[in-house]
Amino acid sequence: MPLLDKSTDLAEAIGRIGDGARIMIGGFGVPGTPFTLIAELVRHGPKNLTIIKNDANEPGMGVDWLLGAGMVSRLITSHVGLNGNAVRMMNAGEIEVEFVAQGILAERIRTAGAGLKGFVSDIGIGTLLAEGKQRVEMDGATYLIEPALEADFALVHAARADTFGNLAYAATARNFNPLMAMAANCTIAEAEVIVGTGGIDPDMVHTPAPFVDHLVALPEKLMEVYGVVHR
Amino acid sequence: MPLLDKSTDLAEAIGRIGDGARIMIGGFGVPGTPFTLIAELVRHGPKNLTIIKNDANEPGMGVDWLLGAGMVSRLITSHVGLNGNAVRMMNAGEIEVEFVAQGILAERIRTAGAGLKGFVSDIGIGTLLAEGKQRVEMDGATYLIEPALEADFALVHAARADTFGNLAYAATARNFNPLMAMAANCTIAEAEVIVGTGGIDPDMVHTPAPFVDHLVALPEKLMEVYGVVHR
Amino acid sequence: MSSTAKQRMLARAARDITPGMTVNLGIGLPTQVMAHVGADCPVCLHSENGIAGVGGLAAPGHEDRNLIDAGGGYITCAPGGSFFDSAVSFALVRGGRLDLTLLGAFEVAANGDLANWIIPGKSAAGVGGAIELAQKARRVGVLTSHTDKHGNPKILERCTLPLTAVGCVNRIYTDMAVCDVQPDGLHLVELAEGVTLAEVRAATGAPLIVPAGPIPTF
Amino acid sequence: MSSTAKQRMLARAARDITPGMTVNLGIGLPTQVMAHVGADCPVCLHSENGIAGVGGLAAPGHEDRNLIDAGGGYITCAPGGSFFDSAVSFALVRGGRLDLTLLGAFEVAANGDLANWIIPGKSAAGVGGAIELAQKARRVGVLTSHTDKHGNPKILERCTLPLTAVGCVNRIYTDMAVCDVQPDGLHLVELAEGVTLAEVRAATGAPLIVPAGPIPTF
Repeated sequence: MPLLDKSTDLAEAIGRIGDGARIMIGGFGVPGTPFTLIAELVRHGPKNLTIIKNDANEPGMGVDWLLGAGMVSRLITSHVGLNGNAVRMMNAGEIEVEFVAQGILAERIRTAGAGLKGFVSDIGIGTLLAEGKQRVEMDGATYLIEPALEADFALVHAARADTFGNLAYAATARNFNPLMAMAANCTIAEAEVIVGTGGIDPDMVHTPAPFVDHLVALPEKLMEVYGVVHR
Repeated sequence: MPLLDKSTDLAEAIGRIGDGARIMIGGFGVPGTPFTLIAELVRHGPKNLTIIKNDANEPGMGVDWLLGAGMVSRLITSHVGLNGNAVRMMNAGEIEVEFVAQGILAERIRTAGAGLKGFVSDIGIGTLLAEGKQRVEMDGATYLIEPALEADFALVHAARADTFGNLAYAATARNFNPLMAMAANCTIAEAEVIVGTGGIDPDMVHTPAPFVDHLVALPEKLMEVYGVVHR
Repeated sequence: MSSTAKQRMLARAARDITPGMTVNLGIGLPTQVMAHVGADCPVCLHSENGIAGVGGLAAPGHEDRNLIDAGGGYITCAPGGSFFDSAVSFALVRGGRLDLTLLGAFEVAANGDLANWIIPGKSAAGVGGAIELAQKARRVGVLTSHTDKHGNPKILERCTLPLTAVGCVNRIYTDMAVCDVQPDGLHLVELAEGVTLAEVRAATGAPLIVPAGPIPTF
Repeated sequence: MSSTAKQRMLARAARDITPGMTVNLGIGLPTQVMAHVGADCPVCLHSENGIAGVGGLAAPGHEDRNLIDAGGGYITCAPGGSFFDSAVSFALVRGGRLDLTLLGAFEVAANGDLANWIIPGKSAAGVGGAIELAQKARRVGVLTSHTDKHGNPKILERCTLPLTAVGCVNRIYTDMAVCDVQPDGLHLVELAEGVTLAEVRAATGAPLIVPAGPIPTF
């Protein structure tokens, strides 16, 4: 039985993202950040976006392009310490920022991907980060309820894909990508290499294709921003 | 920096399991069931065990050996339909059986492995399986709280391991194994092939070694029970 | 159910499996639907023990001891298939990535309730993955003989057996008819060739809403 | 803190990293501890962005664009290392598989409370993974200068800043001393060479419980 070819054009894939969309973006620092999809999103230009990403990249990179274009109204993230622009916009009230502990952010995304409503955890109890959260008693102790974090779109970066949309990531570029691919209503993946079905060992697929909707091939020569950052 | 060699002897690995232990056992049907570890557990002979496994295997196989030896007092499982012995013992009150929907069983195990207390789900609402479960309101609707399912030991079967305990599974023999490996206090893995560190591509590890405590090599010629079942 | 009626039912259900779908077929009758899907139709077959992209049944003598479906049958993996653990497998189901599941039934009700896992008093061997498939697939079809072996209706106003899931069923395929669950009740959509409306009404334990014009056949 | 005192502190912390441990080293001082662990000591270094088995820093010119640690430094993967997603990475932390983490501190208290992520009034850039490391590692060590740059104690009876985690710290390594958090208070365990008990007492903002006999030095 053949499987669907999900390859598509960059502009067509990103063109379906409208104003007010909630968008998850993979990556932890540079590795795994889908810079090409983000650049096209800037070109396309929807406004009032909610961006869910581990970090805000660094100035002049990735999420910073969206911030600079005034497209972001809300950022849900674990930290923005490497991007002074994000800190400045947050302090100036130009964007609203929700900080979530990194592993809780990952787990809230995964929870949405798993079709669950939330999870119960003791992380942050006794600290500021527990304030305002719903509580529940289990086995005589108090825990926090962390709600699933859903999105309209996930933009992810893969090292390798097959045409059906099976994805494999390289090294620490995996990070939030597989979780976000599961969590969004529509997952758009960019891949450095796209092979035919059968070109990826089924035991070595990191994101199974049913989680992926659209697949965009990257040019052989990647944008410079994907490279090693020299500080 | 070198990494610990976790290879050990079968009897030594299983010998640490005592009476009353809660034991997770990987496998869905035959694939992924650690028959060699189970056989040694029967030889070792602890009593009053709680077994957590997707199914009860079939008569004359795996979990059925433990049932036959009178070692099991409680079974937490998604179904036992292929093992008439388990059904008979359940109906006769010789073992207590807790049925959990298959995906909820997987998720409760994973939740323990993720160091969380529980998760919130709508699965089973309006059915018998919701009865007696703790409830919680979120966003104006009622959900069930499913508690994490922990264990003292996990017995898992891998196709391939390195000496540090990184595991890779074959095809549908993966099933509950990686979840259980994360969820137990002590994880004992049997592997068909054990290679030196560096022998498994770090992108292709299914269970990272920090989750594995002890590693047992299987003989080149596996017991017949691992083979294709001819019905 | 005659062999012809059964094949007709299987073929009819197969026509609702459309290109690009990810589909889970329950054990028994539903599994047999696959043989009726066109060989060139791109469909991803999921089995809840951890595969997307089932190729088909393994040829005798060519079984892989590590590769089964949730029913325990030896299968193959199609090019483009993938393996994953049980948590990911049910994440796919609950997370809305399963477009369609076809399931068997003890009873199915006009309100979409499904009972297919336990008959109290007889042995209960556990629910397996049925609850999540029934409750969370984007579309749920039931494949069943229209009546049980005693000739009693399996389609009822309300189920009498413990439910697998509430209001989950979209469409029912039987040897006599295709029916859709709608907010206003059970709609007769198609009749099996050679079966009359009166026969279906007599064999159904719930009122049927019938189309105004001629009823299509399958 | 003199370079000698700093190296002595790093070496002392490294001696508590024992064979077989899985360890996460926070950004800054803690990362530098690794250089003091014996090259033949089997230790698995975890970084929360998704690697267990960090080999070391990548040689200049040999960086892999896809391989960094959580601090953004280019690293290598040791033979036997593995990569995984962020959910698995924190499962490892919260699930009890992280034997030790060494973290920096703004303030640390005699009751084990740790404050290392936010100074109100200054910018708050987010907590990253610190909360889960501090709360869930089986053992938490803090590496810090004994006093801040103004000479004020960083070890206090109670933290004044918002906490990262409550009662999480087991041991504190400074340029002057090693202290353990115990139910009855803060125990002085060792003195840095050339540092007197009186000096440590003066530089510490909490009462110190001192061993009866001679105090070991490091």
